[in-house]
Amino acid sequence: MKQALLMFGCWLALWSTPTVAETDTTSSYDDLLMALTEADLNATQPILEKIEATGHPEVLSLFQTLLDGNLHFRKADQVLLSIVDVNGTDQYTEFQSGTAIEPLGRRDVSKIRVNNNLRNFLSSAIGRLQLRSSEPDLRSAAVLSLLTTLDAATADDLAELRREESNRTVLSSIDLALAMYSARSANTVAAQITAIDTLSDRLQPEARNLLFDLERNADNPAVREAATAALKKIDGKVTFYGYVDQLFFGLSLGSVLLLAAIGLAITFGVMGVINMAHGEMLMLGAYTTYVVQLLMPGFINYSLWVAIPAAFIVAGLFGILIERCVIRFLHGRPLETLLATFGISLILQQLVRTVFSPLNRRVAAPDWMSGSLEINPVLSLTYNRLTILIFALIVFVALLVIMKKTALGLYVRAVSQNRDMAKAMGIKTDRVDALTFGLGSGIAGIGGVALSQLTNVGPNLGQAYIIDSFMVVVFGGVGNLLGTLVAAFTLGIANKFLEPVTGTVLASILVLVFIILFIQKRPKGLFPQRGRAAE
Amino acid sequence: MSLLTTFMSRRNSLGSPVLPFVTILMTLTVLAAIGNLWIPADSALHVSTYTITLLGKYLSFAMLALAVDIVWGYCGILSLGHGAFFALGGYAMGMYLMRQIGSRGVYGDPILPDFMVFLDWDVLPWYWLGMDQFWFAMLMVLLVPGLLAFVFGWLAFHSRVTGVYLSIITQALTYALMLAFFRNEMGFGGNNGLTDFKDLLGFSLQADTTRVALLLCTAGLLAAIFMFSHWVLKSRFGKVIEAIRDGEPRVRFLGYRTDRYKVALFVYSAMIAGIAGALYVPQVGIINPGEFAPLNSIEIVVWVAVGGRGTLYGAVIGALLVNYAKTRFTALMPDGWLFMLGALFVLVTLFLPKGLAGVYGQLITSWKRGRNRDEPPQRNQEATS
Amino acid sequence: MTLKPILQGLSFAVASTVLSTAAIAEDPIKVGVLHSLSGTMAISETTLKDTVLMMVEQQNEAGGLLGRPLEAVVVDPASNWPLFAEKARELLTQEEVDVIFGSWTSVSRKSVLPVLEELNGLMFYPVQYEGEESSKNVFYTGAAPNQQAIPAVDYLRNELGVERWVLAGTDYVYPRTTNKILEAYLMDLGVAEEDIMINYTPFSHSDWQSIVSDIKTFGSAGKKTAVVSTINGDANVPFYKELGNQGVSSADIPVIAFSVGEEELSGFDTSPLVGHLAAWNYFQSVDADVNYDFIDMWHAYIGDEDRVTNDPMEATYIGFKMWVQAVEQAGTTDVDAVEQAMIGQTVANLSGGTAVMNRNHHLSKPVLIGEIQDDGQFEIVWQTAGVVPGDAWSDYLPGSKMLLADWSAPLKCGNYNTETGTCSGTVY
Amino acid sequence: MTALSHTAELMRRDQVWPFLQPPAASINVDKDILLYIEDLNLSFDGFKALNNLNLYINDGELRCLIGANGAGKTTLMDVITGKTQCDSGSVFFGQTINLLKYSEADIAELGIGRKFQKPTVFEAQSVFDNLELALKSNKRLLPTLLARLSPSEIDRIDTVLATIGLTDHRFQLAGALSHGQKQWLEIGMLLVSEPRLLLIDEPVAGMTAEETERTAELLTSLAGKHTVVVVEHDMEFVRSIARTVTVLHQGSVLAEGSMDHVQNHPDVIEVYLGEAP
Repeated sequence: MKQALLMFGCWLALWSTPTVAETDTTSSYDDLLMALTEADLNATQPILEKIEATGHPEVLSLFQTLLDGNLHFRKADQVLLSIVDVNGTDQYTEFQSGTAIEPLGRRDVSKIRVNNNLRNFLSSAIGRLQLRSSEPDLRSAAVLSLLTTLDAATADDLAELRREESNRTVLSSIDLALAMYSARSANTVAAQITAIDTLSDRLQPEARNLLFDLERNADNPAVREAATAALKKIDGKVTFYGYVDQLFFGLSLGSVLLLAAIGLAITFGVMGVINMAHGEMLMLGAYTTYVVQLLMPGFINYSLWVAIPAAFIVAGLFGILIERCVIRFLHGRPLETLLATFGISLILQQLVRTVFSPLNRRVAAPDWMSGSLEINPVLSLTYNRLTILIFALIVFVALLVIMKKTALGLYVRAVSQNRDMAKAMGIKTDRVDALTFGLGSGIAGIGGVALSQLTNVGPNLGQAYIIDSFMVVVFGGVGNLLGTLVAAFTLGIANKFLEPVTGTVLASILVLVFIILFIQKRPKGLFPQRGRAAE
Repeated sequence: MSLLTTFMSRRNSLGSPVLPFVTILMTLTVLAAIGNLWIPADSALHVSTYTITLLGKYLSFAMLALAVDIVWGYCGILSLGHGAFFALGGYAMGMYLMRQIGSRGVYGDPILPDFMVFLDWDVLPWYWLGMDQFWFAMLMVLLVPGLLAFVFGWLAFHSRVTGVYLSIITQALTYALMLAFFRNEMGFGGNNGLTDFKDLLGFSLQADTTRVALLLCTAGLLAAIFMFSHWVLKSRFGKVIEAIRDGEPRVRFLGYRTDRYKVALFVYSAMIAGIAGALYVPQVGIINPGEFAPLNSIEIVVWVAVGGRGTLYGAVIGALLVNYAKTRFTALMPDGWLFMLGALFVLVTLFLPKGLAGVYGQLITSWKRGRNRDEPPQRNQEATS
Repeated sequence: MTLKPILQGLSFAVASTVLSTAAIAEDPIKVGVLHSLSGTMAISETTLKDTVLMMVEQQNEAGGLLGRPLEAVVVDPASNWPLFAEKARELLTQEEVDVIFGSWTSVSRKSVLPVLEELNGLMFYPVQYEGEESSKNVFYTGAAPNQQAIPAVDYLRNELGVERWVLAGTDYVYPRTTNKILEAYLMDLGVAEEDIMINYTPFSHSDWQSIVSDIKTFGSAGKKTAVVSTINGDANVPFYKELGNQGVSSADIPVIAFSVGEEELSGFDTSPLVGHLAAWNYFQSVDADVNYDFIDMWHAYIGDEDRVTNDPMEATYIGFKMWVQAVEQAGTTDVDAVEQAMIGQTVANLSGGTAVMNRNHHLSKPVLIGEIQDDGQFEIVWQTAGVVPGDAWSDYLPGSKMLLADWSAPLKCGNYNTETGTCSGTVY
Repeated sequence: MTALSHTAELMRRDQVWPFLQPPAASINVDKDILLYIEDLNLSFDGFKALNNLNLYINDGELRCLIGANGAGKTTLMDVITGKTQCDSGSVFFGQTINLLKYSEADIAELGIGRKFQKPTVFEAQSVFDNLELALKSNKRLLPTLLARLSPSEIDRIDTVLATIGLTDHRFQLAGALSHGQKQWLEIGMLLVSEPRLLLIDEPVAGMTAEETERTAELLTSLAGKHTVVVVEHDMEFVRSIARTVTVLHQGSVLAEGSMDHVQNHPDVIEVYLGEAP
């Protein structure tokens, strides 16, 4: 690492005086590239260091290609190739000349391998190359990558950079780096304590580790005391954010439960069908997402927008089919619907196994759902969880609107409360039944789209959620959408707050026992349906 | 028996299914036993040990189906958690069998089962004490499921939890137990469960004679439980139970404390399930938390539905048939048997709401109607929540 | 009267077996395939069923075995453990197969074991497992803990300088054992207790938020941290997705897995996971002609260029080849003769070396460490110089240190206690 | 059955199940009043189903309760039999037994029988079994399990079967009976249980004129030995049996007295204006 920093220094020097003889570097650069194709993993890093030192304009692109794992060479003549996967087909390009060539067999090319150490080196080298990049994020990341390894020279450089810097994030990163430097190696105790004071506002684990170190090993007791005080301050915040984190985890788990259960709240809750095939509706939704992504390979980022309506339609149609062919003959015999739908769930699982193979299918995450929203160094909310949380709420509200404000919703409620009366009023109960079941299944399909972003897309997907779904609906009170919402989030949060105390398995067991006892206390769930219809 | 027959002759115009059932069951098993032990292997009449173990398994399942039918078919309590009682009975038997291994385990520890040596346990947990005594283990086979059923039933029926709510919390019960038994800290062998059994009461479990004895024992107990259950359900107690199924509030107004009746029946059923589990384990050679899986419990209900709930022989036939179909299908078409099984469930619910026993009952009724025009048709009764 | 259908069914079953044995004239050698095709394990095991069928087909094209054709008998134990025992009995007594290739989970193997020993069957078990077992009737062609876990930890320590360890696993016997072995091993190497975090989760665990966050916290203490994952099957996808989303990159906290192979990775987008590790005895990316031949054969058989190969497939391949050689050497399919012929059998493995069947029924295999790439493949970053012989009994567990398995004459014992000089367990 | 043998029965049970012992129940009717209902209040979601209701039923009388739909008749019966909990007020059976503390089954065992508005017989069981279930007997688990019908019990059932005219249908499933026959069966179930107090909700709905007449005869004959409270809409029927009539309106008593008295009561006329009769 030290060596790398030396290089970094050199490189800064190179940057400021770009007048080195071009021919020299070019030739050695080519030699180094040749050496790269011959080196084994342990010998690669020194070569890369030399390549970085050449300051050749292609270095950044070379490192980037290497980091992405796209750099290969032709076995015959050791010419570097970049092989990039574009929409499922490999495109071969000669790296230096940039000319596209015909694809080669896998026995004719060999990959330039990188391991984690090299990857670390490459990303920090790229960081260094980007310290003066025009992107503030890259600059900030570059500074942060230097936190624990600052020496006097680089610290001076950073101080220099700070003067020219205007972006606040980058400034804050530089301040942190400088504060850590002075806390560690400032000349006076006062300067050290001032720096520690600055650090006490920071939540970066590196700063915390440094303070730990100072608390234990600093020579001066005043410094040790300052470190203890700073740590206490930081720990208080960390604990607080820990709770916030847990709350978010709980909400997120709750949103998953909600998405899994909300379709069931319609088919089971409103129609009274004990729908054991509900899980398979989730599964169909997830598989629809997979198929949609297959059909539009270049547009992964938009695929979910297509998948949501598609999943709704596919699962909904399956639901209507099931209702028309089986469930309508079982009205008023709720426990028998359990058996029939159990059979259907077996059939659907095996169908998927036959059509798509028993293996899990790969569903890609769109870019806007990967990564996380970093609120501070100890609290970051992952985008996919955040998206799913919001999505669950939107689906819930939409369903609530359908049930409360539309004619369909009115009919559904009418039929569920008094079928004969509704029939007498001229409501086509058959159609309403089919549509309701279709709606419930369709919503489950949408839930499946969300689940495809979190878990396996395979034939067993449905079974993993069916029990949880029933628990949520029953806990919330059958026939009550709001109950389902409250139940999902309650169980999610309870689970997540229990988990650190009891461990994962015990937490699930405790939640189940809690549900069992709760049902004793309130045999009709959180929000029992009133009136004779509930009997 | 005489008591039963007098009972029948007076009350049940259709005739009692008890005698034919017991006769057929015992004849078949005895024939199978003879076929296995005394007829030479090259004879066409020889019954292979494979068939014997298979029959033993089917009959244990039949007993389990009987247990579910007693609560569901007769009392309308749809338990989706009967697998839990079955598995608890099985674990009690498994613990006894584990202790019988003694120092013949792979680590040769005279007291601790292999998996405990494996996990560095020093002493036997308290709940394993006494399990080396056969009588004690058998007591536990009855008591553990019975006690769980009592506590659970007392809570649930006392608070008048009914219908789907009850079904779902029974499911929660077995699911929670499954998670618990999967934990290695529980001291029941975790996911691997209990296996590698050697002998039962000193008889090697791998000997054909032991297997046949187990089969006969299972058949005998099934017959005994069948007869006893028949007697119970035809007594006034049974009438109260059926009345609870059809109108629990009304029964309360007649002065019966229905919750106690339901608890008693539930405990009885759980104990039968426990016995079934205890018979199942030595015959298949393993007990593992997978038996607690909620899907297993649903499957039991399906057997009963296929056979016909509300008739004891229907439950038995359903269990035998579905399991036989599973055995055949998994071998005949390994890739497609789930289609067949799924379709079977759907078709039975749609077209045979009273199961196969219902078809039989209808045949009998129409035959009788042909002879006696006065007899009104048997109504299809809804026995659900 | 009421039992009539069952009677009919039984007589049908008997009749059909009689017919099927009588109808075949040339008397094939039967190969039983005991892999779940439905239920939770179907996802992993179906591939192995296809592999065995492919090997049988290939062997038949090459003229069969001992001049007789091979016939595969496939049954579905449906991920149900007692059913494994039942189906094994069916294969051995009804179908009269000469060898079984099957099982994935330890519990299914444990369930089958008594049946195999009772009926003196022969089974090849192709999956990495916790060890602590050696049966006369089973050949273990997957890795024992010393062929995966220990070299993996050595790699992390020596090459990546890892000082803090998270041992995360699914709560069942394989992770428990592996983690116990690793804990003992790390303590021996002087790792402090507070630098080891052990975590168990249930099967199919899907909500990894808290655990990943804990790992992040544990890993932010300034020392290089790595996760040794024995997380099983289904639970891996949500685990890795959560890792990717919470930004745990391989550069910060590398995760090395023992149960994640190409097939598991084919189920999701691996780009956020590039650089995380796995330890196996085979990777599809192995650069060897024999491997390319195998991949081509697989693709031709399955008719799908995108299907991957993985370690248990290689183990099945080696097991099958060895069995064929052993049968040829013994000149019969008789289990006892084949069992003795198996010991010392060598087969070219797919990574360019040679697999040897040892006297404890375990293989000698190379150990490979691979890094996950964005195409779902592994980049091999390290491998042992030679092959490592599999240990049936771990040297790091107090209960099994003194145990030894040796199935060659004169010992012929799967768990011989070197301290007391006795052979416990099943005695033959 | 006499009070003595009743007590003896209780005593015997005490020996077997001391911990399950029911509260010692002897009904004190020294003041000739069997049922005291005082200040009863009950509201469902703001709707006052019972509103400061006060009602006294004399021992051995036949009382008719009339009132429009929603007047609180059925709700009152629900409260008396323990089906519904009231918000406030008291219900005493005799002078000492506070009914509000008992469960449905206990109340039934104390001797309060009820016939529901909608006939609720056990359709899957035979007429005979229905009556057997209702028989006055020890209703604990073990006695029920071991119960054999004694000759006197069979006689009792046969007598009731004759009374309700279902002798020929004794082994028929109750579900196969006509609506009127079900009504009779339910009355029969009340009779075999020999209650002290009979609460009868709309007994003649769905009966022919002839059957109605027989019901009236039956109920009249019951009074004296038993106390009977009848809820009915059929005014002709009420007129034919009633000695005392209580009119309920919006959860409280509007008027009470003989049929003629209440028919001419100004409040009743006001409430029933335009309604028959």
